[in-house]
Amino acid sequence: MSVFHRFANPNRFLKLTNTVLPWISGITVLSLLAGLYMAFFTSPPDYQQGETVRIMYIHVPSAWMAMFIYSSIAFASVCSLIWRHPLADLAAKASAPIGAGFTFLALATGSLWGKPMWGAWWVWDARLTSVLILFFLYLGHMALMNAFEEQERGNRAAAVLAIVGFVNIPIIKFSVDWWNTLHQPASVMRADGPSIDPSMLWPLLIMGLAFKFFYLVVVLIRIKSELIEAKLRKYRRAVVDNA
Amino acid sequence: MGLNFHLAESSALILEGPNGSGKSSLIRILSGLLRPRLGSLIWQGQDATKEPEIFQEHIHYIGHRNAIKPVLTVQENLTYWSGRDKDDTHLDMALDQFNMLPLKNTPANLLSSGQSRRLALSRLLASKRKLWLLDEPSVGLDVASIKLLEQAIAEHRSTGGSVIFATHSPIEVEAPTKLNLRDYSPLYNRALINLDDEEESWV
Amino acid sequence: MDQVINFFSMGNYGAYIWTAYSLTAIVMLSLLVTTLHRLRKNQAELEELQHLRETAGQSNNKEETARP
Amino acid sequence: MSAFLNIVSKDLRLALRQRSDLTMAVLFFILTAMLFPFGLGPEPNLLARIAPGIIWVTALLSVLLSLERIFLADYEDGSLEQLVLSRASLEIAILAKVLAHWLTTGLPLILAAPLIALLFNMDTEAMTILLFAMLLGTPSLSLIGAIAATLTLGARRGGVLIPLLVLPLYIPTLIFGVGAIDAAMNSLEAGAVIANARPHLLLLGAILLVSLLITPLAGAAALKQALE
Repeated sequence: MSVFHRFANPNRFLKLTNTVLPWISGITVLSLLAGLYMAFFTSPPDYQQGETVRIMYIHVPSAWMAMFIYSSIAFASVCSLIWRHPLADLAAKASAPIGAGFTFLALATGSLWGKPMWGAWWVWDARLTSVLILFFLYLGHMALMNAFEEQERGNRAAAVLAIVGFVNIPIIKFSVDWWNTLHQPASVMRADGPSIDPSMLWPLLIMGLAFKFFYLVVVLIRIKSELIEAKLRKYRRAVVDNA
Repeated sequence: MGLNFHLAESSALILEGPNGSGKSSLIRILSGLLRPRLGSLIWQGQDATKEPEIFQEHIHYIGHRNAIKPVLTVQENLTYWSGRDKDDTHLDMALDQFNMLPLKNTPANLLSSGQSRRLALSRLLASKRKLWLLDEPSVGLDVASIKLLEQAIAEHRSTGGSVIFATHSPIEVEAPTKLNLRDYSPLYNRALINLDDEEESWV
Repeated sequence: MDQVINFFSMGNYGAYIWTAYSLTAIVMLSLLVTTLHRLRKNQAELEELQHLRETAGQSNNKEETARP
Repeated sequence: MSAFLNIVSKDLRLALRQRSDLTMAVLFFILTAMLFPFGLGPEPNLLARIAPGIIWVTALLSVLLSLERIFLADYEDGSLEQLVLSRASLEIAILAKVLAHWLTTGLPLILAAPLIALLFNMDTEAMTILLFAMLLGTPSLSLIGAIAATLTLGARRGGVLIPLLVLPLYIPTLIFGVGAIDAAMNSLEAGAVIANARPHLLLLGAILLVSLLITPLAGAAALKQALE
């Protein structure tokens, strides 16, 4: 365990972060620009849904990120509880608000897409409900993490919650297959290959890439910030102890 | 770093030190409630740092709080944690040792703080464990009751048991080992602060 | 000109599409901005403290000066 | 096994001595449900139509009110430390405490449910399904709630946090609990009642099994870290 700790020591982590940050920021900006261009200019309107299909290029990546970030938090939580690696706690703590943001976006853009297509802002079907639950899980995770005097206790409690809440992820993923719902079934990530035209698939994938790198950029900056805060706390405590 | 001790059968270890020096934390680590950040616990030659269950059935821990349910009677409170039958004579003997037998059927919410502490201590005798871990056992006890506690400790040691306790007020025991945590705490020992700073630590 | 108007009206679904995109922009930008803002603040505070520590170390009077 | 029964009997005895705890949840359940006819008007068909939802939602809120007491008192008076150190495995101890909680909260709610069903004009068949659904569903509510109760021990504003953590996780139980009764009420032939409600009841059973598996593990992890 101590080898593991020494390998991922905070200074080395900071150094690594500082070298990769400019690169991944560049990728984020480029892929975002390319994705937006393709979403608006090269991809055709859908034969059924018309221009509204362009909401898909932000709605679907947001939903991917909502699940991806939650899964990452759950994975980090397992690492945190088993190996007690502080980086895992920091990563979980830094990820939660970003995940909550993307979940909110998935719900909001979905609603804006649903109104013209289904004629309703919201329907209580399995997919929408389970994503709404995911949003509340994020909020609960964040609240629990900050509810304790000692940060470490908050981390542990939130980690347990994240793992318990993970049962929701497969429910979200398969809700469209298990129940007959208004929401359309998966068209990209399916076992027999994507069922969507390349002219729409490419902008979607590139936007997905952009969102993922955006998450990476923000989460790394947040972890960096958390590390500095930990250092500040330590200094302040040393002052109290010396007094 | 630094702190290292072992305890033989029939011995007594007294933890001393000013407020905040880590007496309670050390006792909680020894009981397995708290996981140490560094270092290890060895129980009869077995490394028990990760699996405190190995030795937890041989210890009895009494912390600051008495784990007494106010709506239950003295006897019911004792019976529950001893794992014995409520008619077991051991229970009466345990209560008698701490002069609680007359209060046997009193609801615990009527007890004074000293009486509650004595009830918590009588659990030591009811459950017969090898090692007692006592955190400030004498809080709230009058002089006579401290004498009763000293007697109980002496008897426990005469049958091969050991005891570790943290205290601020004097508790007389025969041939104790004493450990003053002032020297090992970064709060009171400036040298340790600098050491800690040089190490690259996360939190 | 017509092309531009056509583009923004998005087959009369412009209101939905542009709201969705601007909402996304707002959320992502505010995530980024708050994150950067916090980093700057923490970095400044850390530098200040480290500076204080160094001067305190020189004057051998940690308790007095290190208090923020 | 003896440790399990020991904990259950102690918690039951504690609940019986403090009778207010025992009656509070049921009273809350009945009183809240009785508010709806005042708010929605006394039209019998409407009431019968919305009865399943009202009974489930109010039952869920009543359980929510009582969750904090499963572990908080034990945490505050030091009993929890003794429980962790005692010979019994922590997972078993948690299941025992949850069972005691269900016996003092879920079971009284089930017993009170027919009364409310009568007041809301539910027919007997739907009522039978309601009882089955509650029998399968309320233990899950206690189990899932126990996780939140252990997680919030020692937290600032723990009582406010519990609903935030627990309500999202209660939604599936609510959906299938209400779904079972709705399916029963909507079936046209008398013989189809059970068949229609079956899938919902099976899903409630699945939720119960999953929470039976998760609660001891998550609860034990949470309790250990709460005492550090």
